Amino acid sequence: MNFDTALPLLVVASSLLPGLVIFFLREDSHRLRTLLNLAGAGVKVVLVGVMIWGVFHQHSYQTSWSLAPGLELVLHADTLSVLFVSLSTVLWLVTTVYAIGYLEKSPHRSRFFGFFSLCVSATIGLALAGNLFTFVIFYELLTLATYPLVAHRGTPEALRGARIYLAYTLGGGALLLVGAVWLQVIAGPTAFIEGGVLSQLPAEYHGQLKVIFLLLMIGLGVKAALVPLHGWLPQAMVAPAPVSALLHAVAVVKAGAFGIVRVVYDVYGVNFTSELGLLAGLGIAAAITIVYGSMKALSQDNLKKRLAYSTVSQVSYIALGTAILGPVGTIGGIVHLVHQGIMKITLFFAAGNYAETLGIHKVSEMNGVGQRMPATTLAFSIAALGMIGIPPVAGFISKWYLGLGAIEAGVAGWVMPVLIISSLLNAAYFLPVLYRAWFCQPGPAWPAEHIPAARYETAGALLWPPVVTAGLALAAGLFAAAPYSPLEWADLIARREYGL
Amino acid sequence: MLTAHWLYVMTGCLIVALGLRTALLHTLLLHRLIGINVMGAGVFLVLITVAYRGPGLAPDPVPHALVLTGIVVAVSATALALALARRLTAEQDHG
Amino acid sequence: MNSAMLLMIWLLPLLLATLAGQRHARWLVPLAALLGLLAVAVLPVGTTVSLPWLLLGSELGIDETGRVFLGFSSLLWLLAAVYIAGSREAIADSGRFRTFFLLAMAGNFALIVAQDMVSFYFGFALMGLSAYGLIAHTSSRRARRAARTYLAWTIAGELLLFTAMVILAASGAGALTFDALQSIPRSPLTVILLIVGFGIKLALPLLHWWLPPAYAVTPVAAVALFSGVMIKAGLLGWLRFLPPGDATPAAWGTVLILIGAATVVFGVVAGLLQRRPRLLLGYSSISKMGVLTSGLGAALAFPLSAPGIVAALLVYATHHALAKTALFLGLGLVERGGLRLSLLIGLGFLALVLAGAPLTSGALAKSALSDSLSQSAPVLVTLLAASTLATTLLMVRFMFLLWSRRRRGITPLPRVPVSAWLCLVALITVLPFLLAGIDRLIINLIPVSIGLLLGLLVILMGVRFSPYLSGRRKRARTHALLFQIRSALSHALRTAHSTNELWGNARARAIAGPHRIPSEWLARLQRRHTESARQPLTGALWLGIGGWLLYAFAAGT
Amino acid sequence: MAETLIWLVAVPLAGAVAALLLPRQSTPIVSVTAVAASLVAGTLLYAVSEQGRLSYEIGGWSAGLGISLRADGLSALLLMMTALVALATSVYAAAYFNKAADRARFWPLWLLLWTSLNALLLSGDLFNLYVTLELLGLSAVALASLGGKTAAVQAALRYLLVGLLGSMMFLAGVSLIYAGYGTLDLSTLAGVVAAEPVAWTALALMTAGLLLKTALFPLHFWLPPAHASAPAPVSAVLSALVVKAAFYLVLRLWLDVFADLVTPAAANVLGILGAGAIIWGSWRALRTERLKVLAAYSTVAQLGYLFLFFPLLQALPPGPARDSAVGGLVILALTHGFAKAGLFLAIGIIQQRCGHDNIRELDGTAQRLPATTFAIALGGVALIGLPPSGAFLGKWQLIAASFATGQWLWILVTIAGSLLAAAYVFRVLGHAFGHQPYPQRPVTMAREEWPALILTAMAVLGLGLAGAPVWDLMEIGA
Repeated sequence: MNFDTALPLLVVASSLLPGLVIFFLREDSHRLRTLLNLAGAGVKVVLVGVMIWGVFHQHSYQTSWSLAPGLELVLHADTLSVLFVSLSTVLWLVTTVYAIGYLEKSPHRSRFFGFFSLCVSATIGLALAGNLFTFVIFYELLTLATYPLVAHRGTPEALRGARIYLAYTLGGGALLLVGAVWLQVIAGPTAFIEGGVLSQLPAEYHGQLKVIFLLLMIGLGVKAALVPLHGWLPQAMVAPAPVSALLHAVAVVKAGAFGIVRVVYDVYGVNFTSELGLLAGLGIAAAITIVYGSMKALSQDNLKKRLAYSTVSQVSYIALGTAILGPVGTIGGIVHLVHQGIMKITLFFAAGNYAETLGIHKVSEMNGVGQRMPATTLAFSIAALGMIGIPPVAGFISKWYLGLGAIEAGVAGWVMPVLIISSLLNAAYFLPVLYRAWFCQPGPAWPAEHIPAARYETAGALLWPPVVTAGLALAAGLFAAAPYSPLEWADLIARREYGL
Repeated sequence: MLTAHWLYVMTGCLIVALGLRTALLHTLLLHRLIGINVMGAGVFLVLITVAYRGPGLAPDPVPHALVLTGIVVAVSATALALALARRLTAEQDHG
Repeated sequence: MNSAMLLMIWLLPLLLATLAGQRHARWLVPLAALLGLLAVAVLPVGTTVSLPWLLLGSELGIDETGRVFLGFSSLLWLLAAVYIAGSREAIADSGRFRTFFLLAMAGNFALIVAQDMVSFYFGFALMGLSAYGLIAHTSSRRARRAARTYLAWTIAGELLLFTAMVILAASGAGALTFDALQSIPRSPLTVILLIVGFGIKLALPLLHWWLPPAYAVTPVAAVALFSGVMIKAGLLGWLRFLPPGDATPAAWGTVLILIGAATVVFGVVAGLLQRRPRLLLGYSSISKMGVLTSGLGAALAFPLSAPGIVAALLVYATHHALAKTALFLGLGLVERGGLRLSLLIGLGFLALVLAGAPLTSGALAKSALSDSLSQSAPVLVTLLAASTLATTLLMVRFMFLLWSRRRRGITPLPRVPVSAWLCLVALITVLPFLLAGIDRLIINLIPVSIGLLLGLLVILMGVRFSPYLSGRRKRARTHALLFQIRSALSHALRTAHSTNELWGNARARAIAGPHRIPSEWLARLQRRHTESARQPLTGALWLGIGGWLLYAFAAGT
Repeated sequence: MAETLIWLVAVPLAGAVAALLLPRQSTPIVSVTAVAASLVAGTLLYAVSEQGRLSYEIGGWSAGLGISLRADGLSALLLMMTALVALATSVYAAAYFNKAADRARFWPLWLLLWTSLNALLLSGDLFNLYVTLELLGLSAVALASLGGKTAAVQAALRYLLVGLLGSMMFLAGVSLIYAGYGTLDLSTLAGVVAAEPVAWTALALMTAGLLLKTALFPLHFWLPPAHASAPAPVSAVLSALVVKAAFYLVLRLWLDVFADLVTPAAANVLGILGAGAIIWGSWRALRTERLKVLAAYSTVAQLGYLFLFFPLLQALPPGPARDSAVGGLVILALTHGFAKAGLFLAIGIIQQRCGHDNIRELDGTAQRLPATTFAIALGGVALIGLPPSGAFLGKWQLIAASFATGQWLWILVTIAGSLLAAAYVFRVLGHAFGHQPYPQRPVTMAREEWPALILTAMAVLGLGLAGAPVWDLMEIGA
């Protein structure tokens, strides 16, 4: 077992092992726990760095392990997986810091951080999954690892949210499982191969393949929060802010979107998918979700709920990009996988800071918060503008490529309007927040000021993560054309997918 | 000859059926226990019949061994059942 | 070196914006504009730098157009910044205002030096959105509403522009630089999107609803920049995206000419009906933008004479930028310290300049433009003359409003703003003589003098006959209808923009009972009405005479 | 190597006798015995995987009157599971029964049970199977009655009667076989049985008896009370091993000995009963108020999955697909064995800690016992069949086989059952959150919590991630 075969495993283990150890730590040994968390995250960053370099230079890293005849657990690093892995890794590091700051006093930290690490390990494994079977395994693991995080607070609402989350995701997981098994019965072990493998199947299978595709899409759509499978997402926002960040930006929702990309590109093959006439359906579902999510977001006064619905809308850009045939649209969808993550995690960090520092949970309570917490609010503003698609923040790049791809694919007729409308709606539900934060006069007192304004506006561990991620969002847009930027990487992926 | 052979077998089966009926339909513990034992008896009868190889020939030892073992098992099981029943009644008398 | 400078022109304000929050950072702001001015002096035309790693691969550079724009923009930003910094007002000490001011400046410079679509869009958006901060600054109820209106329009414009850019890029096989796109044919849809998108920035009629409320509430120095500098971004956008030549079908030139003509008329009409000097100046800007629009239209319609026309347009734009900014800054001084004689004289002079009186930059601008148009589109020369007359009328009306609405008593003025203003006035005075000989400056005598005569005539009539006509009290019913329509329209738009607010507290309303919604709306409608429907009978009088004369004039030539 | 077979029976038996004679030293005796027996089982597994089937004639007597032991992949696997579960449970029980008297009463029966289990899994002819089945039943009943309460005794008694009834029917079947074919040796029998009335009736009788013992729906009525009222270690073994033993016999008879007789209709009957068991058992588990009853009903449901395989295996032609399916069946059984044992142990801890096992009142308890709760969670994962548990692999094979044979119904049942399982598992886990006071260290009662954790972890991680050998072993013998 040399380095090349070990690396994917190591990348997963670098968060898994600390997690397992953390479970058995004494509750009060919080220095050791922090050390483990950060060490794991740091090591992972290094390993992923190596992986990026290797994959960029056509290096192949693969770990495989047989679980049963015909059922191989394969961890494989290709361009797409590396993109997702690096996103999760970086954001996990930031989120860990944030979580440490956020849950300083609260009980059950060992449990929390244990599952926190498991959650990320599952995400990484899912990203590195080399075949559908492995993907399903980690997909379900992710559900399991996230449930305790959502339920962490233990309040009735939290438990309710967690139950709903579980009902949706397990249901989806079951359908995904059925679809995956069926596919394997028809086509044998389905490894993820750029360009897909199913187009060779004889035509009499096409009917079944369509049904399977539907099953898979529903199964993945639940996590990707495609309407009408999105019901769990707004409920799950009762979770602590770091968890919401994880759910919305790093792990769960992303896993769904990533799965959709995987299935379309590396199982069915995008051309074959459109031959089967399945792309259009996906595109329409995505379009509906985009508009619907934004509409719902408009009417939310609860900040996190507003953000949750905005996630519903934003994540479907990825599906939309997938549904646009042609490399440019692909770039748009895949790069948004990263961009949405960075921007949305910033928003949730900021929301968490408001709640944790001043007890602000509603948009209507945010008057003048920009004067009290300038840095946080600045980060929030950058991310929000990015969501709207204002250059030079990352969101603009995604929308640009989606639009360009739509025109190339000749579907601009309905894609451009969707982009325009959703951008308008994004502006309509984000800008009032910014106005309140910057221009309104603060009320006599904040709802509940937990952390007094000292050297920083709030605890350092809470302040830096959003600032950093906002910087990343800015950089991702500003230096989009620079080498190793998400855009360049997405471009590489697209070229390999389409064999250009 | 053969008829007698089958007669025994049939009788055995009949007894089994009777025992089964008692075991299933009666509610009283003792009845059911007896029923089961009767079933056992029927089965043993069949086995012994099977052991018969014809006039003048020594019977097949295997079924006999089976029957003996079976009887032992049945007896011990019955004993355990009765013991439990006694304990139960004792407790019910207490409470 | 040069490339570094091209970057720093807009990076410097951006970087300083991060420091602007500090106390006592007020003098940073003028500093930020200096580099732009320097660049105009030292950077040779044609300097370009391509930054493949920036955005989607950026290209910055300075061409003739850019240089002119950069020239007057940086100068005016500088003066306005000094004006603010020196005025001991709240805004000078507000870090937030300084930040947005610098951001807008950065955006403006960036869009000028941008040689590719995305960078231009970046600057355009940055400027547009930061301007929001300047409008909303006082965060009074009216400021808030005005800012929201402005923002809604701006974002709509940017989205249209975005769509146009995407289409362009797609048809240009992903090319982004203006050079590469020079010869890509523009589809009708693209052209429409561009016209409307930039038309919003230029406040063409029906796209202008954001302008009056914004001008009414924004600190005057910022308004000066809106009306003098930022509004020109629309023109630059057209010049960049709709280059004269075979790329844009000539038919669109005609369309633009017509739009421009309509804009001129609209600007004058609406301007004459204003009762507040600020708004009057604002509408006059609109009418001037009409002139520029028609000019550009001519350039598109007659590609052969395009270069000359464009050059003339640049002169005209510069003239208007300087004059209009100066007017606003002067107006600001009046608002601040009352109407003293010196200001009256200065503003009168500036009014004449804007009207295009002989020996002023106005005359120069007009002559340049009409010369360039004389062969290709003589009809526009007529329009130009008409606009001169109309502007004269507007300016007389402006002076009259200043006079009639003056406050009793005079308060001392801070020195710095005054000197900044004087510098500008001086510059405007000498500029034409630097640029051209006397002979080219002796024109427009007739229209301007006619305008002046008429203006004085009406003033006399007004004062003579009844105090009611003087525009102090009483509003005329004759135009109530027109303004009710307008107010209804604008109200509709505003409600459209504030939908999310409505939805936001939909729950509260549901609790409070549905009956509250209509009542609220009625209240809003009422407010709008009373606010925007103040216009004096005198205005109507002006309008009648002016229209009649315009007709006569046009028929005469 | 073949001697290991006899040791596997002899060691626990000797231990049982010793523990009976020297009640004082019973605990150390048992610990030695348990370790030894486990080692032997390990050796056997290794031997089988190395050398294939093993068989041993006790005292050199040939089949017939003699007793012959044999082991193939399947029995070796089940023996290994028995050993591990029994070992862990012994450690647990030593702490669970805190009175020496209880322990002295418990150990001999316990080792006897273990002995009879091993013997049953090793014996290769029908009559020995009958005897061992009886022994197993009797020792199980005796253990179940140790609960002491009236309810426990009643349940035990009913259990006993049912068991007797079942074994009588089995015996009847056996006698018919002997009447028909004159042999009881399974391998010989497999050669001679033909599809004729004697064989059918015999198979029917034996199967009926076994289904009664393995509590297949709707013959499960006796199981929940018996398993729920027994002491925790006992319920663990009852649910994990004893019912499995009966199922093992069904498997042997249907897949090996009488394979040719089995008709699709017959297989479907088992399948439908299994489906019923899944739905009904899960539903009852969802509705019940008590943790132990929940676990017992989930046993009913989990056995249902095993029976779903019969129609599939019947329809699948011999070949890799069928082999994978068989492996799936076995790994499902093994996973359930480990998981359910661990689950019952964990429940036992909770019951001891707070004196009840009402699901509603679990709040706080769960916080006080993190490790136990975690064990329950792991067990739950295995019951639902989520990855990476072995059950996941099993269900994958189950669904795959259903697709391959076009028997869609079983897919629906499987999915529905899994979702129901998720519902009742997380209904319990939901109580683990909330902010009641929590201990500093996660593991508070090491000797009871570790066995539970290890067993459930075995089910989830061991079998899930290292389950591939199961398929290889199933190639051996069978």
